[in-house]
Amino acid sequence: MSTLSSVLVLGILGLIFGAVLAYASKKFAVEIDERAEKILEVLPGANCGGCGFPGCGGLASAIVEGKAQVNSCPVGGSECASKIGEIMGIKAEEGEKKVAKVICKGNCSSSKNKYEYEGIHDCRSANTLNSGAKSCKYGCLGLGTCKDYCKFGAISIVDGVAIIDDQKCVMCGKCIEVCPKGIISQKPVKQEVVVECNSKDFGKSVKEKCSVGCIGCGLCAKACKFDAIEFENKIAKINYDKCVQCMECVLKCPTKVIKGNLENKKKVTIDEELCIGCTICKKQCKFDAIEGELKEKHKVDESKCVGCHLCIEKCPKKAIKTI
Amino acid sequence: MKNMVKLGLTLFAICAVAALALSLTNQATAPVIEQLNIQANNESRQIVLPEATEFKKLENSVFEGVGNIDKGIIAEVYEGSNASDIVGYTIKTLPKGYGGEIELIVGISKDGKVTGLNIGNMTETPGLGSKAKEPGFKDQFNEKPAQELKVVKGKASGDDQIQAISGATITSAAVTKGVNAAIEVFNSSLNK
Amino acid sequence: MKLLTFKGGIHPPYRKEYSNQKPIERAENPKIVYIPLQQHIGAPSKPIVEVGDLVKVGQKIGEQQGFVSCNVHSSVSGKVIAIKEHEVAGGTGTCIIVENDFKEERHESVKPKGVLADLSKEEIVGIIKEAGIVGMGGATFPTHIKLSPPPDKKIDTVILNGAECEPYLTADDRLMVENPEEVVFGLKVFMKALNVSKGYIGIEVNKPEAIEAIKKASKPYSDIEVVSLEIKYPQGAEKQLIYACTGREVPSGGLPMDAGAVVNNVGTAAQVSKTIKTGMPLIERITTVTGSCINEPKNLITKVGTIVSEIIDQCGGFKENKNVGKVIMGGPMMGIAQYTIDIPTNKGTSGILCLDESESRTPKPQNCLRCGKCLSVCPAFLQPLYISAYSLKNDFENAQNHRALDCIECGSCSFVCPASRPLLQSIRNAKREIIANKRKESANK
Amino acid sequence: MNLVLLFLSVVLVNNVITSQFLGICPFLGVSKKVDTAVGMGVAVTFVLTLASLITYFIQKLLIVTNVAFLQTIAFILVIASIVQFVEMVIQKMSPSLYQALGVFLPLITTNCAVLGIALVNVNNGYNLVETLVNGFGAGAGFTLAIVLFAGIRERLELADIPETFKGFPITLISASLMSIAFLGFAGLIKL
Amino acid sequence: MKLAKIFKNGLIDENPTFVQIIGMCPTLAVTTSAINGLGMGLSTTVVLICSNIAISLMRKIVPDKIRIPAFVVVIATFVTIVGMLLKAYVPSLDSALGLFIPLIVVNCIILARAESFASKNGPIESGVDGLGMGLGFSMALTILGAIREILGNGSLFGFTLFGESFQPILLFILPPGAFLTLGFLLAGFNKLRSKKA
Amino acid sequence: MDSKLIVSSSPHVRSNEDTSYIMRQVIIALLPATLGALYFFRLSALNVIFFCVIGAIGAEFLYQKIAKQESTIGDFSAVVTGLLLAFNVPASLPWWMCILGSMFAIIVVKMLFGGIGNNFVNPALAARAFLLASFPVAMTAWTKTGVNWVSSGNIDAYTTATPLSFLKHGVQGISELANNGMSMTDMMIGNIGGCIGETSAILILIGGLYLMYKGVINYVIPACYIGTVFILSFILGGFDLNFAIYQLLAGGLMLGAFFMLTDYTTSPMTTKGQIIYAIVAGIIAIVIRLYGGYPEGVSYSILLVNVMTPLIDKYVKNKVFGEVAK
Ligand SMILES: Cc1cc2nc3c(=O)[nH]c(=O)nc-3n(C[C@H](O)[C@H](O)[C@H](O)COP(=O)(O)O)c2cc1C
Ligand SMILES: Cc1cc2nc3c(=O)[nH]c(=O)nc-3n(C[C@H](O)[C@H](O)[C@H](O)COP(=O)(O)O)c2cc1C
Ligand SMILES: Cc1cc2nc3c(=O)[nH]c(=O)nc-3n(C[C@H](O)[C@H](O)[C@H](O)COP(=O)(O)O)c2cc1C
Ligand SMILES: Cc1cc2nc3c(=O)[nH]c(=O)nc-3n(C[C@H](O)[C@H](O)[C@H](O)CO)c2cc1C
Ligand code: SF4
Ligand code: SF4
Ligand code: SF4
Ligand code: SF4
Ligand code: FES
Repeated sequence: MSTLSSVLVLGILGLIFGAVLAYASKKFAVEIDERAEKILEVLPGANCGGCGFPGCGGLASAIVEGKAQVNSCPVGGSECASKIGEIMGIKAEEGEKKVAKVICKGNCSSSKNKYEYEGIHDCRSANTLNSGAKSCKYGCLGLGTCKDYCKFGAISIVDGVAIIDDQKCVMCGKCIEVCPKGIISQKPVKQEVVVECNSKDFGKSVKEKCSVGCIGCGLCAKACKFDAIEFENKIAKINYDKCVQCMECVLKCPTKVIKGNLENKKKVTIDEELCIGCTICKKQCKFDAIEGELKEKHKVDESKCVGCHLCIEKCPKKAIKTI
Repeated sequence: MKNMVKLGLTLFAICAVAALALSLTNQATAPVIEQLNIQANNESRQIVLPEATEFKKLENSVFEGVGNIDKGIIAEVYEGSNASDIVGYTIKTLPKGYGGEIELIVGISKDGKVTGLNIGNMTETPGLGSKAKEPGFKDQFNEKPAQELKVVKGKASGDDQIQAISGATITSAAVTKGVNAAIEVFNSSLNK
Repeated sequence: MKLLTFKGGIHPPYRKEYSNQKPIERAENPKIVYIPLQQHIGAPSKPIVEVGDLVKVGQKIGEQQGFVSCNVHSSVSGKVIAIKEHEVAGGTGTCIIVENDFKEERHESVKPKGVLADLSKEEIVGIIKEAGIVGMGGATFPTHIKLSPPPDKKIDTVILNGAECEPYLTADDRLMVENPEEVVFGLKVFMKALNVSKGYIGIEVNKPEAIEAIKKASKPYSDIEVVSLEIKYPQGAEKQLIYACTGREVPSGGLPMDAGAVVNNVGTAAQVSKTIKTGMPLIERITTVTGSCINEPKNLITKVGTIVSEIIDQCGGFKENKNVGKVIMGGPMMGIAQYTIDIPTNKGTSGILCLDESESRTPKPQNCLRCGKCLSVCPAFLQPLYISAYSLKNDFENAQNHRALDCIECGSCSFVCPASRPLLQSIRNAKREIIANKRKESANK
Repeated sequence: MNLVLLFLSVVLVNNVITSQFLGICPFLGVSKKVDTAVGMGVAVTFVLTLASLITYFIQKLLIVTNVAFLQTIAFILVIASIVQFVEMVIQKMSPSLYQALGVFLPLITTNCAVLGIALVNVNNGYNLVETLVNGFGAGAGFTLAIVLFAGIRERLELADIPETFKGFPITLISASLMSIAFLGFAGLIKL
Repeated sequence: MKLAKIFKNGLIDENPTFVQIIGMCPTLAVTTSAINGLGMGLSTTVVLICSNIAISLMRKIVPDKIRIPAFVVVIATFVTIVGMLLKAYVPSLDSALGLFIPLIVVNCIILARAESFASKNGPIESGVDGLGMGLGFSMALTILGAIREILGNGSLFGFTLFGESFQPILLFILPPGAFLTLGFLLAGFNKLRSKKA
Repeated sequence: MDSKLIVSSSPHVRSNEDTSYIMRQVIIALLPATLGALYFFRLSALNVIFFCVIGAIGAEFLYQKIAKQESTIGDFSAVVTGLLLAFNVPASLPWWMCILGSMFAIIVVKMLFGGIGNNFVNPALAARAFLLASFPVAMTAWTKTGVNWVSSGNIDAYTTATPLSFLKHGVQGISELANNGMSMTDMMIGNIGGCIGETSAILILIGGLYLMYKGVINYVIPACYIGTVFILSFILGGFDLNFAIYQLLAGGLMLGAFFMLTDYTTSPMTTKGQIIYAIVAGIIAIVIRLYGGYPEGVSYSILLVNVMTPLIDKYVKNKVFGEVAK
């Protein structure tokens, strides 16, 4: 008896509510952003509120509206986050990855302070006081406003200058926006050779203020065989599209303001076994360091090779190696 | 429309299966639970009135409107007998303690002595009010004559005194009040 | 008489005794002057002389560009030897550098402008504009703009600000004691220019001589009232002064003219008076040179463009036994600390304050106690601790919600905070960012 | 039983959060901002009252048909459906109300407070009016607790909390201190 | 292999209490002693396993619109069964856990697992997931219960640990103690994880 | 001029009243009551005060050592907390409970939230509530005044009741008070049972007035709190003036009003907010006293309004200068 009535009671309740919900879902259907629905599907649906939003639906629409990160759900974990990321169309970076770069290397020892600053650790604030304590008014103040804004922990302050970790930077651009000195710019990750100075002063006054500043002497531009260096506002500027990172400029710069790891500047040799004498490399080399005629094995003149490695990339047979 | 019926039926089916499963379990467990309850109740009565072997529930009229006790404090009264001899009564009272009602069963023998006290469900503070359940406090009531008892802090000296649990005067007073209510019922309507 | 004042405020140590009994002296005529092209709020002026030109005293050498801007005049006669960047108060800026030939030749434009009664409103404003007069209370806002309110604003009150609530400074005090007639005349000029019938001169009661002198000088005029003010910083802030004198509150985000008032510094008034009477534009001002490091504190008339170190030398230089920690242009509450004394004075240099090292250091900030002292002293009735806390977290939106923009930057909160919180500095940061964001937003629209 | 006392008791003394431990998940989750907390509180109060009302009748039905053991399942089914239904209705009828309240509704289905209070009503044998008062009071108590707590958490935003304690640990410790304060109401009303 | 990972996921990596921080009500309410925590944890585990399997089996049949009510019904069924069994065979635990037995229905963990795992995976995985999560939950509850019992009552699993003179810190078995202990446990967990990272 | 000049944002001068100055004032203000406590409770008071203060300082010191932070014990706020905690416990409290309580106050309530100024409830009171909930027996064993020179193991022999346990019964409690030999003068000067520092209304008042004179606290909070309690107990006590006065003198009301409700960190910022805060606290205090589970409601009333403070601060703001009334 009780079995029957229990089946009946609960069954009828189920029937009623099933029907009512079906009816309601039609009658009261509301358009929502398709992506929100999709995200909602991916979310665990526990409606636990752990994310701080009112339920999974709340989080889904917050993500669509850009008010929440894709990884906001503590329950779903990283898997869930990556799926949401897909829905939101945060695709893998297109083209070459770029990162932010601080173009100043005037640290505590190379660029002295003109006064002793007392106050809050905020470059923007310090900048309003006679453009900050650093004697060069174009240089990094090193109080780390950029660091405070970087959500990815990519920035650290070393010896009074901000340094950005290429690996961690996702090029969100926040630091560029907040630096009062405007000395953070973009560069391709692979680009190692960078002029690390922002001073628009004349060479003489740069020299007075900083031992590692760009004094506008032009030696680098002369050294560059690829026309990649131009002068703008009295500082050397490398055109990253043209630069092949041969680091000739790095060698020439009298104040060593151009960054580049000279250890990578290794000369090359050609593996005779592999060389087919196609002359491609010879045509590439701007320094006349490769000798040889068509169909003959080519040779590198070590004294002329500067280690730009342009030929390595171009050789169809991969016959060129660094020493 | 079709959708509605379909959804309704699906939910119906699920519910039906669920209900079936439940009622089956219920049929299996209900008697056990019932048995357990009866046994537990009987046992607790037995504890407070050890001489009795059988218990009979008395009408509510035996305690309703009796003496000057708070309304609702008495829950039920059983008469305990040993082979047709009435040996005493167990009275369930619900005084209000620190955290809410305290369930008490008081046994009083025919000759007007408290024979035992059993404390059932209560929500007194663990480690404090809950010490009422411990023999140190509870057993003070045994063998007390059926007359109004008083709670005192520090050593109990008189026959009608109960020593409070230190730090839980409210609980102690509540329990004593429950016992007093039972005594009142006993004196004014049972012991005639 | 009950002293008028505002609500809130602080009592910093005044230290006026260093210089308030020192009569005004004229500083030595400088050999070279560095005249900055920007000595005012607004756009810098444009040089209208060239290197090698000979200029005379009072000759216009920089012309105003844009609406909020101001003319600049030479303070000496001599040759322009360079026009280039030089350190100035607050950074670097273009200066016209003139070598003094000590001939003191006056430029032909410098001549009396006539009798006040004959001058029309427009003429007065024109004269002031031509003479490059800016507010000499410190903010250096071009005075002619203040005197030309838009027609829909009814101005009925002019207030002269003789509060000089900044500690140390005594320039206005001395001016009022020694030249009260000029001040009162200047007020009459303002009243005429704005066509108002009520003028106040507000003076803190720690300057009894000044009150006495001004009262005497203004006796003939029934439409001028001398108001004795309680000694409290920032009594001289214009919104607070207007409240003290008239009981009106300048609406939040509004200007004094929204309360029907215009406030000018007494120094500005004296300068206007001098310009009308002699035609001399603003080329010199009274500067208080003071502080624990100065051998002989003085009130000096300094020519615009004089190098600060020379002025300090004329005051006996720094005391030998003191280690100079800070050199401040202005007073200790609002003034701006400089990193060098190789900078020229300008139209707003009301004081040069030299503090020794121990006075210069501010204690290390500790946690805010939430003691509420900053709230109770804030003359704008803000909650500085919250604005500052949000600002330090770079949450400028919340800083704005706590009405950062209503801060008048008086620094009372920072002064009083027992935990030495960097309140004002962070609030300034918030204000700047909020305004920048607003600009960005309106640009995007 | 005095209804006012019942109400005060469930709001202050036996507060769902600080003493009964019902509805802790949303209490911890949705208390970052006062505004959201208020929304959540009002929504919970609404659902609690509604659910108390409906489950009262469901319970009667179960008793009549002699299937009291279906209590839990019937209650939760009804609550889940009703909440979902109300949500849909609000979303359609009043988008602004939905923004303010409706978005919280799905969260409430799986909130212990609703089922818990419905069960408490039945266990304590409350009559219809008492059921309503208890349901509404529990909601009010929830609102009180979550709003106060949100205020505290907003304040914590400005505090520099040690790294290890940031997030949930300090939230829980704050909740602990708050419930220590609520101990003050203990024993205030004895029902 | 995969099953082991699912299991470990529930037990440690995404431990419902320490990482996901859900199912807080029973976590805080019943952990006044280790045995209560363990009992609650195991009851929940049973329900979790059963409902995960059941839901996984019917995941293809149930239409979306009534998914939640349907899941809830399934869960409630198992909860009620567990409740009845406890009442019949372990009455002492039943009275200690009280109201919180039926409340397993609304324990967020169960619905969360139903929605995010069982409704997308096969019955075996779902069962293992239920087991992992359930044991993770039980572990957390037992630890919490043990700490509170030791500090607040001077005992563990009912055995008195210290001598007569020990004064337990009662607060730990009161509501504030629940929050406090969990707060410190989570902080400890944070510390461990940050050390590992 | 060889060294570099200092540049900072204005203002360039600071008042010399720093945190430690303020805390020292509070300690000075607590001195009369401390001496009173030593007189009334002799060595046991010394014992408790010593361990609470040492416990508080030590906890702060150790925490900061472990967390590798700069030490802030120089600001004396830990001393204030320790002293106030000592004032809030019975003289017979064992030493280790004193230490445990002050550790709870400093570490859990204060340091975990970021140290001074960041806690949202009063550390000393939270610790008292913690102790009361944890060790209710020890925390409600009131020693008679002036009897035991040495803290004795047998507490029972010396325990007494506090005036509040009589006043709990309403107006008729007054006669019971008299029967137990507690006159109004006794209560005024502190010759009664109770927590160490709360017994003497007069000595607390002296300290409170000193703080007001020094500008450390202002009158708003104490006046509203005491006023509310007075008026409510007058009304609820059936318009009995004596009863209302007893309520003011009894328990920790004065201590709470002047020293604990006024704690900067946990009270609202604006005057309007402070008025609301103090009145609500007064209501809660008297409700707990007359109807609650405890004889004393002051500490919980303060804790409860502490919890409300963030909301008060959020919604009760000053009208900004020049703001147009809406
Ligand atoms: C957290 C807490 C729980 C308490 N629990 C109880 C309790 O369960 N029973 C009780 O009688 N007193 C309890 N008390 C203590 C009472 O509030 C009261 O202080 C005690 O009954 C002593 O009263 P007395 O001063 O008249 O001796 C508790 C106190 C606290 C702080
Ligand atoms: C905090 C503060 C304090 C001020 N103190 C004075 C003062 O003491 N004397 C003064 O003339 N101006 C003072 N000012 C400037 C006045 O607000 C106002 O700008 C000036 O009186 C306008 O006159 P002016 O344009 O002629 O300088 C102060 C401003 C602020 C913000
Ligand atoms: C953009 C701008 C416009 C102003 N316009 C007027 C004006 O029309 N009338 C006026 O009396 N003051 C005007 N002022 C001046 C201010 O009211 C104030 O006197 C000046 O900023 C200096 O104030 P302070 O010395 O108190 O800082 C203006 C200021 C600014 C920045
Ligand atoms: C007027 C005043 C009252 C204080 N009251 C207390 C108090 O009641 N309890 C406490 O722990 N600290 C008190 N302190 C000390 C200090 O403010 C307290 O430790 C902070 O709450 C720590 O953040 C007080 C300080 C002042 C200035
Ligand atoms: S890069 Fe810019 S923001 Fe970063 S530290 Fe340097 S000056 Fe500051
Ligand atoms: S703020 Fe953004 S762009 Fe700048 S370093 Fe960090 S990640 Fe890169
Ligand atoms: S004065 Fe300083 S310590 Fe006091 S509230 Fe303001 S910021 Fe905080
Ligand atoms: S907030 Fe601004 S206006 Fe208020 S006291 Fe501070 S500096 Fe002055
Ligand atoms: S378990 Fe999540 S709300 Fe109760």
